[in-house]
Amino acid sequence: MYSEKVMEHFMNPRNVGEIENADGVGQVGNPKCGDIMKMYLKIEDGIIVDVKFKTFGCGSAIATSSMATEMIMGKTIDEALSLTNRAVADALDGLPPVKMHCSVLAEQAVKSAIYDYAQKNNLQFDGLEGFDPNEDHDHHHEEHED
Amino acid sequence: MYSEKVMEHFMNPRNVGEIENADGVGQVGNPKCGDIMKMYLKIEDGIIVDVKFKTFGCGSAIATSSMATEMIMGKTIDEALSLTNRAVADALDGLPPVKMHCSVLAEQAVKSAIYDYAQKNNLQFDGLEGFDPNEDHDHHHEEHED
Amino acid sequence: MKKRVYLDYSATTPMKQEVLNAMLPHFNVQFGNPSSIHCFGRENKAVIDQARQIIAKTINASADEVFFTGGGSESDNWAIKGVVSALKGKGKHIITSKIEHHAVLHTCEFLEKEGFEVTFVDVDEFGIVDLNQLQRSIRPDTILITIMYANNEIGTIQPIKEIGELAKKHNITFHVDAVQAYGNVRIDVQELKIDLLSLSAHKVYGPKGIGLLYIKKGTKIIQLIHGGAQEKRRRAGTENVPAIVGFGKAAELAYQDLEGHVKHLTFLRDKLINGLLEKIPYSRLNGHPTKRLPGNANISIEYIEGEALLLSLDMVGIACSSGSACTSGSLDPSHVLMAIGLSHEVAHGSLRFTIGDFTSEEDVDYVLKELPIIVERLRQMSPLYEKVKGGN
Amino acid sequence: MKKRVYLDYSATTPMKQEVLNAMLPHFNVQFGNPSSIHCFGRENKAVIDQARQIIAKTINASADEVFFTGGGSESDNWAIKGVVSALKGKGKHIITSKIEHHAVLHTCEFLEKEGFEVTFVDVDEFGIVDLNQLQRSIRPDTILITIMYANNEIGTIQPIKEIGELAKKHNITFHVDAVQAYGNVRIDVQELKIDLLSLSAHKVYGPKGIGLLYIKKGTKIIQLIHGGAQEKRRRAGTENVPAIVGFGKAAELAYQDLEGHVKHLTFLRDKLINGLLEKIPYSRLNGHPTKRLPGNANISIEYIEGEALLLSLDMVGIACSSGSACTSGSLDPSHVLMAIGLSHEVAHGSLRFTIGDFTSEEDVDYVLKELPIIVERLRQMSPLYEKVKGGN
Ligand SMILES: Cc1ncc(COP(=O)(O)O)c(C=O)c1O
Ligand SMILES: Cc1ncc(COP(=O)(O)O)c(C=O)c1O
Repeated sequence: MYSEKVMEHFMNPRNVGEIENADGVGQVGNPKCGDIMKMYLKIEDGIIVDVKFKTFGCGSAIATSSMATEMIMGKTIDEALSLTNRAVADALDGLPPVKMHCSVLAEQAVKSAIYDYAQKNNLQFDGLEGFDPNEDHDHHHEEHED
Repeated sequence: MYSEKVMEHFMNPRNVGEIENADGVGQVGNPKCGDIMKMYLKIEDGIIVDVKFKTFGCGSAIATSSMATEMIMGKTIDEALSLTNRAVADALDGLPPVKMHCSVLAEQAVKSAIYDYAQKNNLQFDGLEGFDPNEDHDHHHEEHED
Repeated sequence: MKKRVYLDYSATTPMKQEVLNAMLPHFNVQFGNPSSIHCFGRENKAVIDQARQIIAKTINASADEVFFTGGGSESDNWAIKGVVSALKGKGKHIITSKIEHHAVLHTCEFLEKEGFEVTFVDVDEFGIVDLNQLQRSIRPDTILITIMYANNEIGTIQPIKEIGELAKKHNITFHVDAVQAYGNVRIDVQELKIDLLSLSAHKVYGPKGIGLLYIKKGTKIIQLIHGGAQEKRRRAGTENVPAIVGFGKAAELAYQDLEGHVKHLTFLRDKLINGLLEKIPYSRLNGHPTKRLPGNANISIEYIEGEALLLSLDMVGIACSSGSACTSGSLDPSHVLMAIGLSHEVAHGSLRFTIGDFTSEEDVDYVLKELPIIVERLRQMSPLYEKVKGGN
Repeated sequence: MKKRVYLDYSATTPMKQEVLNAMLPHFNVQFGNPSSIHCFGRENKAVIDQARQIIAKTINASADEVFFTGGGSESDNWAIKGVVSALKGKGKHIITSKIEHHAVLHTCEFLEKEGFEVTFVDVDEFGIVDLNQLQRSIRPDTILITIMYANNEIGTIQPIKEIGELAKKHNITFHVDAVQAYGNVRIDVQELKIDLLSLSAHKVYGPKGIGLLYIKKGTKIIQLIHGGAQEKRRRAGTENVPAIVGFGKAAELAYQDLEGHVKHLTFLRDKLINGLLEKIPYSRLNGHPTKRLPGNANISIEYIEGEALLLSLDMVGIACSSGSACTSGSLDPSHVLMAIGLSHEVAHGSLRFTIGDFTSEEDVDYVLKELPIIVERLRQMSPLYEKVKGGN
């Protein structure tokens, strides 16, 4: 059901871990739905110089977290904010429809960590406009039984 | 579904045919139901000295006709009148439940031929009491579909 | 061993060796539940999707419009009950014909008891549905038309395209029982404007206990079997992997040389029909002379009862049926033969021979040799025959 | 070839060789339709009657009380819909439990939409139905109680005898889904006062696509599949001869040494449960410690999500499931695990290993070796785990 790329990132996830005294930390998802992503950023001169994640979730949650960290590493904050869930999913050669919410979660995790950084440093970013870290990113599970 | 005895009588029926100038002739059943039995008797001194039948019908209709003729051949009229459908069925090692009506028909065919003989000769037999040759011997088919 | 000649292909068919070979690994090696995530499951998910695609293609449907069931009867029940349940707010009238298979007929009769109204349209002497009557019986509250593609007893093929257009024009859901037609006729659900189509694998050299319902996208229908999420949540139950694989292979084989199959069967059928009518006096063909299934030869033999014929044929190793297989245990004359206007006694004396891919010309010759002897023997016993021949 | 360890016997089982051998002749040699009168038909009629007798005996029923269906889901749907349709004049209340299989649960939910009222009785922390609540929920218009014999996810065995007596006392029809219990428990429908019992062959080393409904003589029930006269006119459709024969053989094998089977499974199950609980911190057993199916080991592993566990196990060749097979494609935590009181996150992190006749001690040892490594790896990635271990 998963692409080889997803399985590869699931089995060998990049950037797992935490960053002590991170410049920005964001957590999204909730255990009720079975996915929580926590992302840590180290930011220097507007550049993401390090990123780590921890994820509680299914195979695609782990793979999208891993892929998202790879895609924003070394990027500017504005570049990172422009990362879409579609781009993460595409980079993984696609996700099954019922798992697309994992890529949404990954996008939100990145934004959430940058939001934390912005708050702490009193900064404003265009890419954060309308972003509410407390919004329930809860996806409605596609009901598999009827 | 049929006993060997039924199949044997079906394949090699005894006493098939007609008797010219028979002393009694009876016909029962109707083509709607798929069974007609016609029975011919030759009677001398109250004894059935010859009997023949013709049957349009299923395997068990032919087998019960055949068996019934064997069972009354050489018998007195009273003996013949005491022949029951059960006795015919038992002599054939039984019939499937849906086919029991064939044995009823055989019993009625015998009675009907004797009735004809009685009418022609103005005779009365205890065994014919209550017997109505014009009664519809139509069995209600066990409905096989619902 | 005793000679055995099987001429009852409309009752059921032997599985082709290729079908069995395709199924075998799925019984105890590649046996996983396709709903499982692990590899035992995933490998079978791919396999059933492949079978689904093969079958969908043979009827010009897309794979997500075909749903596996436990057989043709389940498909018919699901289609009919499912549609009328879904549309009961819209109307309560159903149109069908007098010669449908019992899976359709008895379902409709059941629905009558539940408050629906059913029109059973007549057929002509060849078994073709009366299109004028059908058209006239359409009402504003008609929610379903269900007509079989080809009849299982007399083999008559219906004008499905005309009926499909009529249904379309009046915006009525159209169900077709194609259990007997499949593998013998080219079926295009789009061209024929069919909304629902029932199939059964065991009539086309596939396994028993597996059927299919084609449901055109957008068709309103309620489930018959609720439960797990199988078949896109529309038909619950662990997928019958080996049977689905077998059905796929049977479908592939059936449509890979349809013309050759039809030609082979038609030749033997016509030889059998013509031979019997010629050799047996007081016999007639039932059904349409040309608009009929390539393997179906249904003849009435007057003055004899069908079961006696069947048993006698069985004694010489010939297997056929009188009426449809499921009613051959019944004593009532076939509803199909009555609908085409046969009298009770003639209906009782009818035989259905159905020819299939494994039938040889020798088999047909054997019947042509044996049946006239049997007929003569039974007629000599028949009180109805004596009148005709003047009592000889 | 990669090592493959199948521990998902509750999802489906491989067929036993004896079962396949019994079925094989019926695909293309002895393939006739049992409803046919000719010898191809008759020889198969005898064969299915024999299978019917074997299976009837294993549940202490008589052969004319068992009806073949297309699987466990159909049996459940037939039992429930059929009884409430037959008794709808008498009442509209149904009692079931919160942990039934979806074939029962979704059928009941469907019936709620149709105007019936359903009480879903709670279970305790071990998954045992609350008998007091069940008793209190009985109403004058209760027409059906449907409770499963053993749960497919956590393996808990219910007090069926007590429920049967309660149903009897109040004159309520009692249906039992014994799909998982069959072949693992001795079932006596008379002693347990069961009116209807659902079985499915593919859970006991028989073929997929064949099930059975026991209907106690005199039980009022309407047909689910109308049509031909098969199954004493109660379930239409050409009989699935090979599958019926296979079911018969599987039933015979299952009950020929039930004690040996139970002993083998229980030993391996306990070794697996004890080993996992010992080696994996923050893990717990779900279901009842002793009143459980001999092959079922369901454990929750905190701080990890089940699918990630499943995939990781699959990568080392171990096949198991999280929740029931038909819901393993679902994202929602299992309704059974929620009903026994697990929190969402713990429910998400649960695994079901089910052991069968072909499982070896080596297979269990392999899981005991691999799973702790996987758990540790995934926990290192989990943001929930860091809190527990103080962020190491
Ligand atoms: C308890 C229970 N009931 C019913 C079913 C449905 O059986 P089937 O898949 O044969 O339809 C299953 C298995 O899927 C089950 O475990
Ligand atoms: C026209 C037709 N419809 C439906 C059926 C039922 O199919 P099945 O026996 O697979 O349930 C049959 C055959 O029995 C048939 O000939």
